[in-house]
Amino acid sequence: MKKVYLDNVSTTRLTVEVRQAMLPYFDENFGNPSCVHEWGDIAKEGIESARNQVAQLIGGTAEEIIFTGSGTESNNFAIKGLALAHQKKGKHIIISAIEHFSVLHSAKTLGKWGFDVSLVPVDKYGLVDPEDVRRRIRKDTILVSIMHANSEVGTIEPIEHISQITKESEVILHTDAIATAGTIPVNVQKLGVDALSLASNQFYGPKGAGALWLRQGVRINPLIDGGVQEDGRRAGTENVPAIIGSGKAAELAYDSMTTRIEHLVNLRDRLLSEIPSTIDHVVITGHPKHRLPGNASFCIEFIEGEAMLMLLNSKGIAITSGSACTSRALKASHVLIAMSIPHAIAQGSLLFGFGIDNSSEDVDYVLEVLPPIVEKLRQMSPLYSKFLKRGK
Amino acid sequence: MKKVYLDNVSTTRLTVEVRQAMLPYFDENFGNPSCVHEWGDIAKEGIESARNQVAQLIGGTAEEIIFTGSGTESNNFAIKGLALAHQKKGKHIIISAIEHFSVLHSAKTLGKWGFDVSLVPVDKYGLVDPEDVRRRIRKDTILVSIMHANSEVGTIEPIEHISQITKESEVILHTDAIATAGTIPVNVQKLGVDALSLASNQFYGPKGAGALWLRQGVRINPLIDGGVQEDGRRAGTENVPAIIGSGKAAELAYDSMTTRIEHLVNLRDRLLSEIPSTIDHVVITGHPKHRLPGNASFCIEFIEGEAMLMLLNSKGIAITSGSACTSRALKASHVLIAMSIPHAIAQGSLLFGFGIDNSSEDVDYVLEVLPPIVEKLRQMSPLYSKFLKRGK
Amino acid sequence: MAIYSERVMEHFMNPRNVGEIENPDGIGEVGNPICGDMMTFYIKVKDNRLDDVKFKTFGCGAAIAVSSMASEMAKGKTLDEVMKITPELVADELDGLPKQKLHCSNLGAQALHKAIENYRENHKKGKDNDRE
Amino acid sequence: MAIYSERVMEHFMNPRNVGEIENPDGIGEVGNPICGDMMTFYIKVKDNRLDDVKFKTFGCGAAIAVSSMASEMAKGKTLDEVMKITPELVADELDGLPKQKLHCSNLGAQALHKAIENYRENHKKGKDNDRE
Ligand SMILES: Cc1ncc(COP(=O)(O)O)c(C=O)c1O
Ligand SMILES: Cc1ncc(COP(=O)(O)O)c(C=O)c1O
Repeated sequence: MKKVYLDNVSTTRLTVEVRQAMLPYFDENFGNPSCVHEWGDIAKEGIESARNQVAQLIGGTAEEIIFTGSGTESNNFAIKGLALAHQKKGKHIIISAIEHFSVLHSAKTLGKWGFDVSLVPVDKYGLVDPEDVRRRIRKDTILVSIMHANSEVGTIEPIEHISQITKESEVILHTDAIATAGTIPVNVQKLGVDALSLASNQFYGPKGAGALWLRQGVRINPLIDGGVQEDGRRAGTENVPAIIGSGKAAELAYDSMTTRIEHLVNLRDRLLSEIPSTIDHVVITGHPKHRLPGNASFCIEFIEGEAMLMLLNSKGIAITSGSACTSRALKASHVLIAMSIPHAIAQGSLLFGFGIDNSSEDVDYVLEVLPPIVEKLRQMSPLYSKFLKRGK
Repeated sequence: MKKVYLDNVSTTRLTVEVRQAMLPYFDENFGNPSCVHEWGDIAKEGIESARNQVAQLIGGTAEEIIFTGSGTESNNFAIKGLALAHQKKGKHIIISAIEHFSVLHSAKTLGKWGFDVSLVPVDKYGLVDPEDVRRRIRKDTILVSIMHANSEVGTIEPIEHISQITKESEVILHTDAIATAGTIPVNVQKLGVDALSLASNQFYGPKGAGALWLRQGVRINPLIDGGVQEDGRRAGTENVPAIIGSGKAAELAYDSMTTRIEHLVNLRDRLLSEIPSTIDHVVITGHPKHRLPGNASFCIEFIEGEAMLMLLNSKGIAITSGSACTSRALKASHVLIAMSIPHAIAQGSLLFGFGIDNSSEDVDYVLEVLPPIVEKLRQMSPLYSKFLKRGK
Repeated sequence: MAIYSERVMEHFMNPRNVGEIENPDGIGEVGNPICGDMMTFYIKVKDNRLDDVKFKTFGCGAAIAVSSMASEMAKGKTLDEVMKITPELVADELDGLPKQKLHCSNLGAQALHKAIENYRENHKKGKDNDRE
Repeated sequence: MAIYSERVMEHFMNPRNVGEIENPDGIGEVGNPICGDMMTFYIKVKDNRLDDVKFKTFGCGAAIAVSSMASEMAKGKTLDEVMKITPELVADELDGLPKQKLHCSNLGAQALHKAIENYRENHKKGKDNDRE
């Protein structure tokens, strides 16, 4: 059976070069970077060169990169660590309504610790209005965190404009760039942010390798206390092979970004235009223009996402959905709901995430396989029969 | 040049089987375990079977295993997560004076958050007296954390006795078993603990793979908030290959524990007896009997550890030291100081950590190489010339 | 799908009794699309037995498999027997469901029971009329 | 060692001027083993110049390399020139030291200066005597 992986939003497959770069560190280069001997030196040199590669990807300096165990950890570290380090100035933070759970729930935890959290809404395209951020900034606001792009609907946020506002108010700005770093150009200076999260498994690097870029001089409290690794800001024996892999993946992403983007945009645009013209009652979610290159997201009306995923999987196609049934919490995606998409429609969420290995044939295959699946499920759907009888 | 790695305390080299088990997960099995498709399924099945392997290693059940990114993270999670989840009952915790920094500094952070931390002393062998724990338990004590063994001096603590006391007082008992799990028999039921930290890179598994075993029914607050991975207790895309590797390493450790221990004890005992008989003015640190099988630790008087490490390294031998100069904080090991070893002597700390790849020839080589190194440094040492002139 | 048993997958891929019944003797509708799943069961009753059962379901794989299995379990049974079909029985017949999907089996049993209650209500009126 | 420059390593592996001087003209002892490092410098002065310098050091690789380099830098220099040897100059000659090891270069310069002060004190007494 044909196999088509179109879930590069959830994670990506390591490129051969990345895997090759990592392998010696599972073998003879297995040392602990903190140690005073040759094995330690080799490991240390490896992670320092990876630090340079990651710094280069986002226009920062090596000393500003703190390696973590995941994008989620980077976000927790940023939100909690920055809030705790600056709480003397105030206890108010601002995030958007469509942040990833790792930001949302970190903010919720801060709420339990006596912080006050304001949510910034988004429009129907998932876009934050910078003026909405400005309106929420108070004397005691210490931190704003707005994601660079939302991976579920692909919308890219106007971080450059938001950073002008946070700079004026001298408030720290963090951005979750996990969906963008390594995929589209990300430059911390241009963005004007103070902290930025990224994760290597989003750009053909390994899992277990996140990073937080933190502008020189910005104080932060560690999330993970212990030894002096990562300059005392993130303790624990470094995951050397994963860090090496993230460095290599960053280098490759930096070098081939333009061609990668072009490739993805072609595939994405075909799907964005052809699915709605092949299947009735489809809503495109996310912004038409300010959009991640590999992201094609839809809601298919009258049917539910998980059932579609399962039938697509039976045809060898892997994608994801923001439906309530695919979430363990059994709630429709907070992102779609924040974009004012009705619950019933949000249930039909489908998210195609193209990657560098995908081809135009993959799009053909989706366009061949998806319509009969939609048809089969609609034939089973009481909502569809009601619609056919009475209209919406 | 001969190369002899004797720093298995800092980290160990992956066995071939472990590496082989991991490789497919860097390749075609690269999926995200949370996803509803074949790639997700394969990854999910992989980590669930690893969970069984790790559970078996320590006599727990798979549902009680929470995978983390390092031993340090497991300790942070346990100390902070348990303290925060049970703070309604009280805000007092007890740890030993020789805990790893990941426990000590987590407790320090709790101190900043309004908790009260008591330290239990150790005797000159590094042993905790359970009665010292009992004496410190108060009405508002919610958590005791005593390490199972100290990797720096090898001393194994009487956790079974301590757990009788914590059970009587209905206080949660956590043990940092990072130096023991996978090395000596560890059974959570026999130990009588409620939570236990372990890390796979201590037993020939990969870095980036720690775990916290948490007894069914014990509440804990997440350290890392976000998605529902690990039953909502540790968010973030799972580091699948590292988890797979930790499972395989756990299985191998479980199956070959007896032969491994025998091998290590032979090497260790030779060094423990022959170094003091070859070199004058040497102190063996740690307990003579209750001792990790691979651990041979000493203080060599009148000279400093880092200088010894560097000269040993120039001969291809890798070991570690608890001297102030090898620590970035430039403080002598808190473990040696807690054992009432004078600062000047603690400066001469040397720690040999044997692993399964070491042989009797490695011991021979150390015994050949170390004495002239000690001699060379003593010839440079003003302390030694003073000693020769006046005695100690 | 790793989270589902083979039987769930089999019923999901090839659901039995999908459709509607024209002029059914009873209809049971449960759930709503906001919560995620919605099921409508149609029944035809003959000699106090379910002569025919059909369903339409909006929902996840488990919801569809549950509907299919529940319809199979109910077909041919007496009304009282069908009222004894519990969520647990449906889930058991499917070789279990993941914890977070157990509510689907509730919906399946509920929808069946509702269809029967609906039939009985209609029928009771009939009976009452008969007695008069 | 990755943390050290090649010159540090070279001086550490082959330290110059290790030893003591019998009847030295000055002795400078700094540091103590509790803090980690201890250095003793011995000097011989001739025509206001350091005719000979020797040291003994208890400490890490950096401490030993610093002692060796400082002794080399001082040898043959006038007393005033030696007093101008700063920790930064020693560290520079070693192609730098890791941040956490910079205190070692302080110790090296201090020990040299102390040895000269010690010589001057002895010598002053001599001079004072001469003048009498
Ligand atoms: C925008 C964003 N933030 C955070 C995360 C969390 O990353 P992880 O699960 O790898 O920790 C993701 C994952 O896809 C993401 O897309
Ligand atoms: C007893 C003990 N606890 C905790 C740790 C920390 O482990 P890691 O640095 O792998 O996170 C170690 C590391 O050697 C250890 O020996």
